[in-house]
Amino acid sequence: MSFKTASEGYVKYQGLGNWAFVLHRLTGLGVILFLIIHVLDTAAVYFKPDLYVDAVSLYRSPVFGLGEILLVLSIIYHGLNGLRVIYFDMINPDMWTIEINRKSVIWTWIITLVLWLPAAVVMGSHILEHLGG
Amino acid sequence: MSIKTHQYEVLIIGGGGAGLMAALYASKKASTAVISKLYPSRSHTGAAQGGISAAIGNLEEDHPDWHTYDTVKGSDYLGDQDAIEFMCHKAPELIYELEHMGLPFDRTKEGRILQRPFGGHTNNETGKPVRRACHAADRTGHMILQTLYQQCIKNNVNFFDEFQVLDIIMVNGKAAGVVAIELATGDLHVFHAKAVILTTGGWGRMWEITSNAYAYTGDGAAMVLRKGLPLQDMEFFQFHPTGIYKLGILITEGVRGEGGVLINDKGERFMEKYAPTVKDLASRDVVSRAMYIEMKEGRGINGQRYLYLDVRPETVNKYAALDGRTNPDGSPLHVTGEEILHKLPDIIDFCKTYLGVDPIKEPMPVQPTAHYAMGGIPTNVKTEVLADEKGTVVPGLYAAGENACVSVHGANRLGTNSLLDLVVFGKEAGIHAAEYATGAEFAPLPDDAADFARAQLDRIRNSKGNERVADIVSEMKHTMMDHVGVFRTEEGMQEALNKIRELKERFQHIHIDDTGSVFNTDLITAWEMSNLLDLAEITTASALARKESRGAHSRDDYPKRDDQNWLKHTLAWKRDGEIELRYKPVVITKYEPKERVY
Amino acid sequence: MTTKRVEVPQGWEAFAWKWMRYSGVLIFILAWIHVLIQDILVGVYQIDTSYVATRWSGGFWRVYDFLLLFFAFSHGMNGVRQVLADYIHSAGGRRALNWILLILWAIVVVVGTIAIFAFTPPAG
Amino acid sequence: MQVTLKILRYNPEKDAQPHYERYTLDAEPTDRILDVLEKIKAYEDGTLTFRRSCAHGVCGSCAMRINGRNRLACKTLLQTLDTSKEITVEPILGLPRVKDLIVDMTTFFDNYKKVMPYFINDEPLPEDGRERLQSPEERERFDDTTKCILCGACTTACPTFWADNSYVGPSAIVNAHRFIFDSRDRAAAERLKILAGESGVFRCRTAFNCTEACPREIQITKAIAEVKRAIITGRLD
Ligand SMILES: Cc1cc2nc3c(=O)[nH]c(=O)nc-3n(C[C@H](O)[C@H](O)[C@H](O)COP(=O)(O)OP(=O)(O)OC[C@H]3O[C@@H](n4cnc5c(N)ncnc54)[C@H](O)[C@@H]3O)c2cc1C
Ligand code: HEM
Ligand code: SF4
Ligand code: F3S
Ligand code: FES
Repeated sequence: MSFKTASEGYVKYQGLGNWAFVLHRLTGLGVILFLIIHVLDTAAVYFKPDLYVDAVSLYRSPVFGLGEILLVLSIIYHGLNGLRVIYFDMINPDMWTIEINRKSVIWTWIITLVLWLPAAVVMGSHILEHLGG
Repeated sequence: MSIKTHQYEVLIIGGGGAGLMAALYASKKASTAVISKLYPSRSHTGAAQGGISAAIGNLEEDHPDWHTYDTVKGSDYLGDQDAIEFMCHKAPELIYELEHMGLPFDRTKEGRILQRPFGGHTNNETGKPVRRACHAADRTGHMILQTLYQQCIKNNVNFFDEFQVLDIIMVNGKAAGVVAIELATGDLHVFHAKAVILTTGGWGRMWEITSNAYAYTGDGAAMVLRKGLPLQDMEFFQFHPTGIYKLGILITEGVRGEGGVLINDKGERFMEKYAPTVKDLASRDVVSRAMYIEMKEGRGINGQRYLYLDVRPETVNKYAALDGRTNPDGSPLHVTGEEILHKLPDIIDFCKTYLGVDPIKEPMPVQPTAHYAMGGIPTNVKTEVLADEKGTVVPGLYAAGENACVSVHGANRLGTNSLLDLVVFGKEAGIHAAEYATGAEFAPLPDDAADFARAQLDRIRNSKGNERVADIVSEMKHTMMDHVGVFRTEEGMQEALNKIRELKERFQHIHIDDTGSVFNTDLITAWEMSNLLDLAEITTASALARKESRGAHSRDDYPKRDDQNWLKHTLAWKRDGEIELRYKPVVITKYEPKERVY
Repeated sequence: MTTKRVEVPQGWEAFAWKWMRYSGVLIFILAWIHVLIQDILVGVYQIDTSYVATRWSGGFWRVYDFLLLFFAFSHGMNGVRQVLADYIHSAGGRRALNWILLILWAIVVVVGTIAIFAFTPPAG
Repeated sequence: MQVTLKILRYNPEKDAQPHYERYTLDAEPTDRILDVLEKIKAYEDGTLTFRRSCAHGVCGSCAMRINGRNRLACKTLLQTLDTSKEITVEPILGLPRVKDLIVDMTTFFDNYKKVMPYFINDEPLPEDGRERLQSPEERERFDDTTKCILCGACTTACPTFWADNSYVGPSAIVNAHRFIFDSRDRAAAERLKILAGESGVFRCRTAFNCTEACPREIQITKAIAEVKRAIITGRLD
C-alpha cells in the first residue's frame, strides 16, 4: 500500500525469511551508496588528485573505519544470501520448503559472521594502530 | 440509512455450488446478479469432502438405475422418485460438464475420473458397495466451488459480495426482488427482479455438535416461511456418523470408503451387527443410530460419548481381507500409510491440528454431528417453489441446493448426493428462471419494499432488554441436541417445543452492543439467530407430529416405519403465530416401499 | 509425460531478473577478492595515490576494476530501481525514476571508466 | 486457564486511529483463537468484528495476524502459542482497514482476476462426450496449488505487496500456477505473459513469508519459482 505499511511489516512481521529479505535490501542499498562515493573518489585520482588525497584522509578517520567494517559485513551477507536465493530460485526450486528455507537462512547468518569476524578483527586492529596518528 | 436500487432479470441469492451453477446458466440468457453474504469462495460447498456421485462406471459396472434405487432406498422411500430418477440420470452428464470446466478430479491409470465407494451406494445385484463417488482427494466440494467460481469470473457474472439478503419482495404473489444489507456500509439495497433463485444453504447451526459453518443459519428458508409459504419435511435432519469428538468437524465417509472401520470400546467392529452386508458403509441414519446404541449400552470409548474411527493401514488391511475387498483389477485390497495420506490429506491435517492425532498411527475419536437438512423450501423438478400441497407454483420464485426440498433425499440423504443435487438442480434453476424472466415483465415495486427488512433490523437494534443473544442460542442448541437429535421421544420433543417458544419470547428482550452501520455483525448475527429459532420451532413441531421412525427421524416411542399412515411429506406453515401442518403424497414410480436392510 | 513448450515474450522484468542473478554470481567473485585485498589485507591506511598508481600500472587490474565497476554498478542500480518501484506507484513517477537512475548510472560508469583507463601515474 | 488477547481495534465511525484493547478470559488449551474471539464477542464486547464461517480452515474467512504472523484464527489452537504472555491479534496488513479485524479484500480479488484464474480449452470435446483424459502424474503436477482457499494470508504477508498493491501477489500466482501446469489447459502462454509483466512474478523478492503463512501448506515460493522458470525457459514440465 505504502512505504508506511511496508515498514511496519518489515519490522514487526515475524518470519526469518522476512528478515533475510529486509537485511538483503538494506545491505544492497548500503553497498550501492558506498559504491557511488567510492567510484567518484577513486576517479578523483585522475580528475582531481588533490581531492583524492583529502578523501583518503577522511577515510582514515575512525568513524569511516567502522563504516568500512560494516560495509564488509554487508557485502559478505548480501553476497551469500544472494547466492542462496539464486541457487534456490533459478536452479533448484524444490529447495523452497519451510524447513530448508529456515535452515539455510540461519546458516547464511552463521557463515556471514564466521567470515566477517576475522575480517573485523584485522580491520579493527588497523584502526587501533593508527589511532592518534 | 439510504436505499439504493438495482435491476436484474434474475437474482441468485447465495454463491455456493447451487447458486454459482444457476448463475452460469441464467447469465447466458438474462441479466443476472449473484448476491451473497459471504464471498462466494467462502461458501459451505467448499467444505464438502468425500465426493459427488454418478454412475459413470469408470472402475466397475454401474447404472443410473442402480443409483436411483439406492437413493430411493436411502431416503427410506420418502424421496420423490420422479425427481430422484431425473437427478441420477442427469448425473453422468453433469460430472462430464464439471470436468470440461476444468475440475481436477483424481484419475485412474487410464486417465479417467477415479471413483470411490460411499455409504448406501451399491451394486444392485450383489448388494456390495460400488465405486460411484467421483472425487478430488478429500476436497471435492472445494474443487467444485472453485471451478464454478472461476467459470463465473470467466463469464463476467455480476457479484454483490458480502450483501446479506433480509427479505424477498413479493408483488401479487409473485417474486419481484429482494432487499439486502451491504455489510460494509450498513446501507439497504433494493434489488428489483423478475425471478429470484434461493440457494442459501442449510441450518445445522441449530445443534450443539455440528459440521456446519457459522453461516449456516437457514436465512433463505426462514425468509420463505415469513412470506407465508410452507417448508417441507423439516423433521428430517441428517446426523453424520463421524464428526470429530466435541468439535463436530466432519470426517468424510470417504474414510470408510477407503476401508476405515468404526470400533467400540471393546475393540469390536460393531457395524457388522447392524448392517451385515455393507457394514460400515450403511447409510448415515443407520450408522448414526448404531453408534448411539453402542454408546448408550456403555460401549463408548472409556464409557464416554464417542467411538473410534480407525483408518490405520493395519486395521484397513485386516478388515479388507476379512471382507474379501478387492482392487478394481480383482487383486486383494492392500493399502499403505502413504496411500491413505495421499487420498485423505485434509482429514489427516484436521486430525493433527485439532486433535493432535495422526490417523495413520492412531484411531480418531468421533461422534455423530448435525450435518444436512433434507427438508426445506418445497420445489418441483423445475425448481419452482411450491405454495401448497397441491403443487401450486409461486411465480418467479425458485430454490435449489440444500435449502430446497425437491425432494431427492427424502428422510435420509446418501453421501455424495448433495453435491450432485446442487449441480443438477442449480443448473435447472438457472435455465428455468432465465426462461421465465425473458417472458415476464418487471412487476412495479411498492414504495414500502424495504420497510419489512428495515423493521426487522430496527426491532433488534432498538430492543432494550437484558437478554444476551448468546445465552438464548446456546440453550437452543442444547435443547435441539438433547431432544431433536438422533433419537427422539414425545416428551422430549414437547419439552423442546416449549423451550424454543420460551426462547423466542425471550428473544424479544435482547440487547446488542453494536449500534453502528459499518460491518455490524452483532446486529446481523442476532437476525440470523432469529432465523434459527423460527426453523427450530418448525423442525420440532413437524417432528412431534410424525409418529413413526423413518430415515433420520427416529423415535423411541414409535420405532417402526409406518407406510400406512406416514408415507407422506410434511408441509409446515407459520400463520399468525400458529404452526399449521399439512401433508402431501410421495411420488412413487418404480420402487414400492419395502423394508430397508443393508 | 511429454514436455509442453510455450512461447513467452521475454519482457524487461524477466531480463532484469536474470541480469541480477548472472551479475550477482560474477560480482560475488570480483567484489570479494577486491574487498579482501583492498579493505582487509591492505587497508585504507596503505592506500594513497601511489598505491593506486602501482595497482593500475598494468592492464590486468585495470580490466578487473572496470569489470567490477560495470557489473556491480549495473546490478546495484537495477536493485535500486526495483526497490524504489515498490514505493513509487504512478507510471510517470516510475518513468522519471528510471531516467534519473539511468543518467546517474551513465555518469558514474563513464567517470569511473575514464579514470581507470586514462589515469597515468603522476610523474615522479 | 486464563488468556489475554491484545486486539487491534478500529471503528471507523468512532475512532480516529486504531488502538489496542486487552481482554482476559478463561479458555481451554484446545480452544482456537476463533473460539476466544467468539466468546469475547458473545459475552464481553459485541462490537468486536471479524469474519468467519467454516471454523475449520477451509473457507478462508478468518486470516489475521496472530502474534505477528498471518494465520487462520480457526486453525490456531491456544496450546500452540505461549499463553503466559499476551497474544496479539491484528488485522492482516496491506489492505485498507474496514473495522477491527476486517479489511477490504477488493484489491485481493481484483488481483486474482487479473491472472485468468479459470480453465481455458476451446478444442473440441471428446467425441463420446466423456471426460478429457489426464494421467495421474499429470494430475499430480498441479495438485498442490489446487488447495488454495483464497484466504489472502500469503499475499498480505508479502513485503512487496505491503508496499505495492498492484503486485498480483502470491495467491494470484498460485492460482495461475494451478492452470499453467494443468495438462488440459491451453492458455498457459497468455497467463505467463501477464505474469512476466511489471506486476507479475518478478516482483517476488523470495521473502518466503507467503509459504510460512499458508494454512493449506501450499509450497507457494516454489510454485512462484516454477512460474518464473516457465517464463524464462518456455517449458511446462
Ligand atoms: C463438512 C461437510 C462435508 C460435506 N461433504 C459432502 C460430500 O462429500 N458430498 C456431498 O454430496 N455433500 C457433502 N456435503 C453437503 C453439501 O456440501 C452441502 O449440502 C452443499 O454444499 C450446500 O450447497 P449450497 O449451494 O446449497 O449452499 P452453500 O454452498 O452453503 O452456499 C450458501 C450460499 O448462500 C449464501 N447466503 C446464505 N444466506 C444468505 C443471505 N441471507 N443473503 C445472501 N446470501 C446468503 C452464502 O453466502 C453462500 O454463498 C457436506 C457438507 C458439509 C458441511
Ligand atoms: C556479492 C555478490 C552479490 C550477489 C550474489 C548479489 C545478488 C543479488 C540478488 C540475487 C539480488 C536480487 C534479489 C531478488 O530479486 O530477490 C540482489 C539485489 C540487490 N543487490 Fe545484489 N548481489 C551482490 C552484490 C551487490 C552489490 C555489490 C551491490 C551494490 C552495488 C548490490 C546491490 C543490490 C541491490 C540494491 C539489490 C536490490 C535489493 C532488493 O530488491 O531488495 N548487490 N543482489
Ligand atoms: S495460497 Fe495459501 S495463503 Fe495464499 S490465499 Fe491460497 S490458501 Fe491462502
Ligand atoms: S512473501 Fe512475497 S516476495 Fe515472494 S516469496 Fe512470497 S511472494
Ligand atoms: S472460519 Fe473458515 S477458514 Fe477460518
